[in-house]
Amino acid sequence: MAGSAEYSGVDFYDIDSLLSEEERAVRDTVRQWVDDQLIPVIGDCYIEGRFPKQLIPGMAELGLFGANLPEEYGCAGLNNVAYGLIMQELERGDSGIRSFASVQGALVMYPIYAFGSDEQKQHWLPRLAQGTDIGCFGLTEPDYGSNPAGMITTARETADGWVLNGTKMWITNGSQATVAIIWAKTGDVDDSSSIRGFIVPTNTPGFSGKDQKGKLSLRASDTSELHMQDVHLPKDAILPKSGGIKSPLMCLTQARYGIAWGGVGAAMACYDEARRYAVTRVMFGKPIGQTQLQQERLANMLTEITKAQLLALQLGRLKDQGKATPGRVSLAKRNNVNIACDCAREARRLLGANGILIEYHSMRHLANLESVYTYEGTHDMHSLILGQEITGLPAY
Amino acid sequence: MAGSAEYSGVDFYDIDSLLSEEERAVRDTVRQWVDDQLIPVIGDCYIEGRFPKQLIPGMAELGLFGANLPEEYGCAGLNNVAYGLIMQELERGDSGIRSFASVQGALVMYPIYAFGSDEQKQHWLPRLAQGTDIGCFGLTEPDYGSNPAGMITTARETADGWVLNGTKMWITNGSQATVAIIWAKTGDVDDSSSIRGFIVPTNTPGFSGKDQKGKLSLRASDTSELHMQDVHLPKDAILPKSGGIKSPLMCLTQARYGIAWGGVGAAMACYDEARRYAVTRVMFGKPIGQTQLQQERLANMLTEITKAQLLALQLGRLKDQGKATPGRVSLAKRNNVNIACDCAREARRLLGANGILIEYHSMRHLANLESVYTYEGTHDMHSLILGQEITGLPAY
Amino acid sequence: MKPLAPIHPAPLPDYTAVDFLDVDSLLTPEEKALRARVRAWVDARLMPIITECHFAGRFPGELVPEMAELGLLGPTIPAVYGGPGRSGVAYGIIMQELERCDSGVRSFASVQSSLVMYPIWAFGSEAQKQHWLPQLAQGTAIGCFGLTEPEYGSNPAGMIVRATETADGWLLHGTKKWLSNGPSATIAIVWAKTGDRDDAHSIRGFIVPTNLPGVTVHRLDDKHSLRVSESSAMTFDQVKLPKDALLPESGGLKSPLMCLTQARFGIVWGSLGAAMACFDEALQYAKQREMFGKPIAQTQLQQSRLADMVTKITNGQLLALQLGRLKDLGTMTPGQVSLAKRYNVDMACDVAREARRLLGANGILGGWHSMRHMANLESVYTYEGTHDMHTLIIGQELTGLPAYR
Amino acid sequence: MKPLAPIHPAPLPDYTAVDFLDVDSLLTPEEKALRARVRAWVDARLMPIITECHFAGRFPGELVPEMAELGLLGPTIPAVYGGPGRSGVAYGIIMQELERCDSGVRSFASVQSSLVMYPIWAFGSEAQKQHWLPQLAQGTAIGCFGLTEPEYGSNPAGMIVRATETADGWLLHGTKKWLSNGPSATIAIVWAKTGDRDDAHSIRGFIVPTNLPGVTVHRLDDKHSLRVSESSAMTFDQVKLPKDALLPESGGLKSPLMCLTQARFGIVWGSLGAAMACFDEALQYAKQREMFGKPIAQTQLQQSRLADMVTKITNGQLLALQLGRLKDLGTMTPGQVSLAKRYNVDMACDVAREARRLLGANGILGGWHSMRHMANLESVYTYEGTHDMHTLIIGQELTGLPAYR
Repeated sequence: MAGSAEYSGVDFYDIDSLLSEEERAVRDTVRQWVDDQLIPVIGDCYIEGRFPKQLIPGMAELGLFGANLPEEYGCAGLNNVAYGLIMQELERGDSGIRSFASVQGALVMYPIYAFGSDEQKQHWLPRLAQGTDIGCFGLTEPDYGSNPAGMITTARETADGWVLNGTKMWITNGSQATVAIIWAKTGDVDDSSSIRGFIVPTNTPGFSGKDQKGKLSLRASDTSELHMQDVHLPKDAILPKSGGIKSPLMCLTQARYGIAWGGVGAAMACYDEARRYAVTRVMFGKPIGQTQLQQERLANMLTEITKAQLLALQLGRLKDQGKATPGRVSLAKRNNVNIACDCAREARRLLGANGILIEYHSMRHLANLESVYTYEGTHDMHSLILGQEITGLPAY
Repeated sequence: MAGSAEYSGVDFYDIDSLLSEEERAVRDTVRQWVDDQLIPVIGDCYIEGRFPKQLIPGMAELGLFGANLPEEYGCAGLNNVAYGLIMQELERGDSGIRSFASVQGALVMYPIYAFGSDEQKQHWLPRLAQGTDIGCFGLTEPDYGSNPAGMITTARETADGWVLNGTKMWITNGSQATVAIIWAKTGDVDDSSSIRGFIVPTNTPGFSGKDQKGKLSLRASDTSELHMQDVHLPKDAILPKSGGIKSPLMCLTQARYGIAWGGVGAAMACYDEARRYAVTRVMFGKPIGQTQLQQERLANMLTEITKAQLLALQLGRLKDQGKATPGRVSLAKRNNVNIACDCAREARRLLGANGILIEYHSMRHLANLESVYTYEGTHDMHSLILGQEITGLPAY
Repeated sequence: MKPLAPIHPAPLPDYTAVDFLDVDSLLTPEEKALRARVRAWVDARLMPIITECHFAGRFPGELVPEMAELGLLGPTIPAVYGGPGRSGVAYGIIMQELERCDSGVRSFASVQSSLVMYPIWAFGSEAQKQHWLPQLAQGTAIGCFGLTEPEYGSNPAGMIVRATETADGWLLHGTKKWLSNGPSATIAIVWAKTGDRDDAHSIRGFIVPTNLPGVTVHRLDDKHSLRVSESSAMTFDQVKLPKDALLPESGGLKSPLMCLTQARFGIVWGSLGAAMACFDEALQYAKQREMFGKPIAQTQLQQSRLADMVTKITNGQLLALQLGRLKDLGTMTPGQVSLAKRYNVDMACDVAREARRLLGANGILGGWHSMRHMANLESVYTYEGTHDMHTLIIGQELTGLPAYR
Repeated sequence: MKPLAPIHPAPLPDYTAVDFLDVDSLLTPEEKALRARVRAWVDARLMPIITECHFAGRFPGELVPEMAELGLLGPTIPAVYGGPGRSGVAYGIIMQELERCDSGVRSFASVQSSLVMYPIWAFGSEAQKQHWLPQLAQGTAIGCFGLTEPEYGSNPAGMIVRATETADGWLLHGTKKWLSNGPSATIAIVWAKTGDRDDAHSIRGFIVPTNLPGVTVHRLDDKHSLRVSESSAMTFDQVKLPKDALLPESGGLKSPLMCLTQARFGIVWGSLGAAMACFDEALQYAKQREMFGKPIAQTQLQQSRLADMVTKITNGQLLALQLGRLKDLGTMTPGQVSLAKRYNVDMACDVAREARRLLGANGILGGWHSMRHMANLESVYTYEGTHDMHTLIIGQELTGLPAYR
């Protein structure tokens, strides 16, 4: 392995032997696509703060959007482990690309699939799977980050439909989306049980979005604010089976599941880069990989990655059995993103001065992962979700 | 679970579903035995610095010695996962008891099984399995801890056998053993390829052992020095298939494997104690388990334990497939003991002032695990073993 | 099997106190002289017996007269009450040198000085001061401090021990826990509510001779930690106290907390001494111990350990000294004491653990000191305000917002 | 979709420098006055433009004259050479205040002062000092420092850049990397071997005008870190230098290492400034930001973050000041500088990361400063001796044994 040019993954505990033929095939296909299509352009996209739109058709062709949803809706119908491996490989390239796929699949297609009418599913899912429509997910508001139940966006029922008013923030894909899943209160502002989901074409009058500029993280991904002023929607814009804060939280559980895998991919990318550098960079007449301090760095990274891989896989198997409880998902999201942050930082440091240049990947991952650490439930929120599950006592 | 009296293990990721009926049955049997036989006496044994000899017959009856060796030699013939679960449960009680079983099985019975003649196997293995003979393992020397290849103990061949001279240190079970596996150089002091193993009855003239007193750790386990002055042995005392430093290192790999599981058991015991205490101990009018700081402690412990369980299990499955390479064993020993040390420390701290009293278990584990951190390859040595495997470059 | 002589670890050179950033240049000649005197006494009298005392769980009471003669009991108490009237920094230096040997010995001096003599000096009547302080300074009387109760550790305001005023004095009833020095104590400073169960303002301090009827001391043995210190619980069964048992100037929870601030200050310095002892042991061992044909001190991993240790100790030294100077200026705040107690004890726990690990297998033997310190410091981490409580004290001072519950 | 006004984060109060342990009481009125002057200038001139400069990757060269006027360039250079002749502590304070805004700005001043003016002052001829120091102090000349080479980072002794003596001067040939200020530099202080490839004793310093034929500057753009600082590589293709380009008093690797010691001293203070900026931002944000109906500053987890930050910063403040006092006493050793550089930069990295995290999603936006500091400090962690190299420098000082290879 040492020194070879091609990325070949990290598998110290023969975890491949726990994957099916199909799962490995999916993983290898996406890995190859990332090598061929994403890696060559990601550096420039990141520096310029630009999402590589041109890659969307290729991703759709590979069936990466909503890959764990049924084929009858034009999706790949993969199991959750294969889906997780897709997220792992995409984030090996860049967290922003994985975020794009997460939003499209887990936060837009999933709620339509889970809470939508047959008509809605038939209409939207194939278009979203093909990437002809791009979706975004409107839940978070400026003053209600960790506490979405407090949202103040409202949906007022009228004779012929609904009128939405409010502002959403931190919306990935927001500015390029053709459709948005918006969560709003249909009752009193303090009645979180009245929260419902709505399918909102972004060209509806009164709906506007704007990119948040000046990001130091996820620069190859679009993050936007959405503003809704008297947005009139037909009756059938509502997701009929959605109800209460529980519905958007179910979407977040889907997305967090993918993030648990994505974190592993980012950590693998950093470890691989650090290892290659360590065995080739010569200082004091020998490779720095031969010094105890750098070997300790690498040993710690490999250990954390191996454990994170096993966590993600077991979580995936549980998910396929319907046993991926929110607490279990929280544990893996919290751990895997946290160790990815640490691996990225240690890899950056092993790379020395070169580590701050864009041609190396670790510091880009380091910066990206700070967003991942915070979104979809901050690290601290997951501590408290786990804490409540352990003790039965809430401490928010 | 919260507050319930009976220890019920820790399994947040439904890892039980990955175990066979038999594996779970073995685990539950040992767990029950530890609750009934060991827990009630361990506190006094620890304070008095006494190994609970009286438990040996019971352990033998359960087949805990060399449990992964074939039945034809009077052993349980279990797979390596079941064997690992035994170590986990024993160390949930006390690292000293697990150490006793590790030495008997992995460091005495295994080398006889792996390097011994048929006669030696037939003679010794059943007696050791039944606990009618107790064994110890003589490799480490005062000045050659992490570097056993440097040993200076010699075995000189004579007309009618062998003469051993030298001193061994840190020998678990040393003072009560009826038989010792002694590693010595049959050639020059700088020729580590001449290292061979010998079966030495401890009542052989010239052989003496003495307990190392004043231990602050593993107080319920005997640790001894062995001294050999012109110890005459018959020709057939040698383990015929042993040869070079590789042979004792193979034994260490067996023992380290068991330690990787044992560390999980100790961590589970500490977590369980801390969780029970947190939900029942009231301060400022509510359980301390309802404060964010203690929930973070518990969440971190549960996360580390879950990962360590998955590591141990995957390593066990690999071992049953003959794929548990020394590097893979090093990763699990290093990680699982390290997180056990941290869990024990955090649990001790959550227990507050009460945590320093013997009636609580966490601080006993904390002290024990410091020995486990160091023996069978220190944490740092495993960093460098992994580092070499990663980089292909030695940095000892 | 016949016995044989134990293989002893290579003897290490005498203790050398690390001073990487020339912090000594900030000390006065008097402070350095005092430190040298105490260090010499510790080397001569305490170090030779400490391991045996630890395993036996015995406090070396026979040395109390010498400690008194050296002025180690109530160092800051003015001469008029039989004390040496030393500065806060001098007091800190004494605690550093005592804990360099063992936290339990330092705890004895802390309790006598900060939790018994200080409250009598700060809250006592002239008669009480005249009567008790000289005896306590001479060590002819030993004191202990009763604040914590079984169910009220971090939250002493909740205490349930009660002192009811009677015609001719007070009736004291209830149970206190975690009283160091209890078994050998002549008197206990006991904090009790004189009013309602929920009225923390009614908390007052009392001087309680331990030989009074109704006072029972329960030793807490079988400890993993502070085995040299005598921990105890104390029950008061309708104990009759004279009127003048009350510390007249004491009032409310504030009074015992003022005592804790004094004790915590001593811990800031003491834990530093323990860390310095572990570092010195680890450094000397690393230079002597050879593996793979060279001293382990020449490997990157052990040098990394040592560099981390010396950095933390240097931080602790500068924190302790600045805190001491502020104390002597009279501007030291409880929050500042919390910061230093929290950091110094935490860093000492880490230094002791890493030293233990550098010592390898030998590190678990009683002949070496680091693991004893490591075990002792776990108590120090918890007592006089747990690490977490100090986190929240600092947090409140920074944010103005309480987050205890 | 039509645009709409961005939602701005709630504006925070002005910068308040944290001083939990009254370290200010150890500063002179002059030192405090200097600090106030620099801080006010940073607030007025640098803070308003720094985010834009960072994203644009632009060094605000237009402010150099003002920096010179404030005496921020070569603060310790004596007046006879046009410098303000300030103390080491004063120099540190300046670096602290500059890096409170941005590490790149501080780097500019560090290079000019410690790596260009210092070597001319320490190793230069009287003529060189008279000619260059005043221009550099006034900022009419900008300097850079050429020591590191592409293949020789932590091991400068291995350098291959060579200066061959000729009849009428020197011929300089080779490539240097990581020269801050390179693109705008008038001169470069270049270190080259005048003897054999393996003769580190033959290393000498040269003053090289960057407009000489054969000198080429390559900008290093597309950086994640220190985007405000102009990094570069420089190639010297048989560059002809006059005899008097040589720094006559320079000799051996010791000379450039002396320069690095000066620069590292500045980093000790600078990183502290960055950490203080992040802490202040986090604290103010935590008090304003409400979640679940109360300020996040009232949650235990965020108070724990803040308590850890303020503790590390207090350690850093005491380390920096004691180091500065030793520097002004003339007793400061390189090992002591290594300890403080290693700790302060490492703690600043941690403080910046935790501040970023406390800021939540807002923390990734350029309008907030902590994440910019977090990215900058990764360079600081690596340059002027990586964290690991300082580990081994300290280790060697403690053990007497080198473990670099």
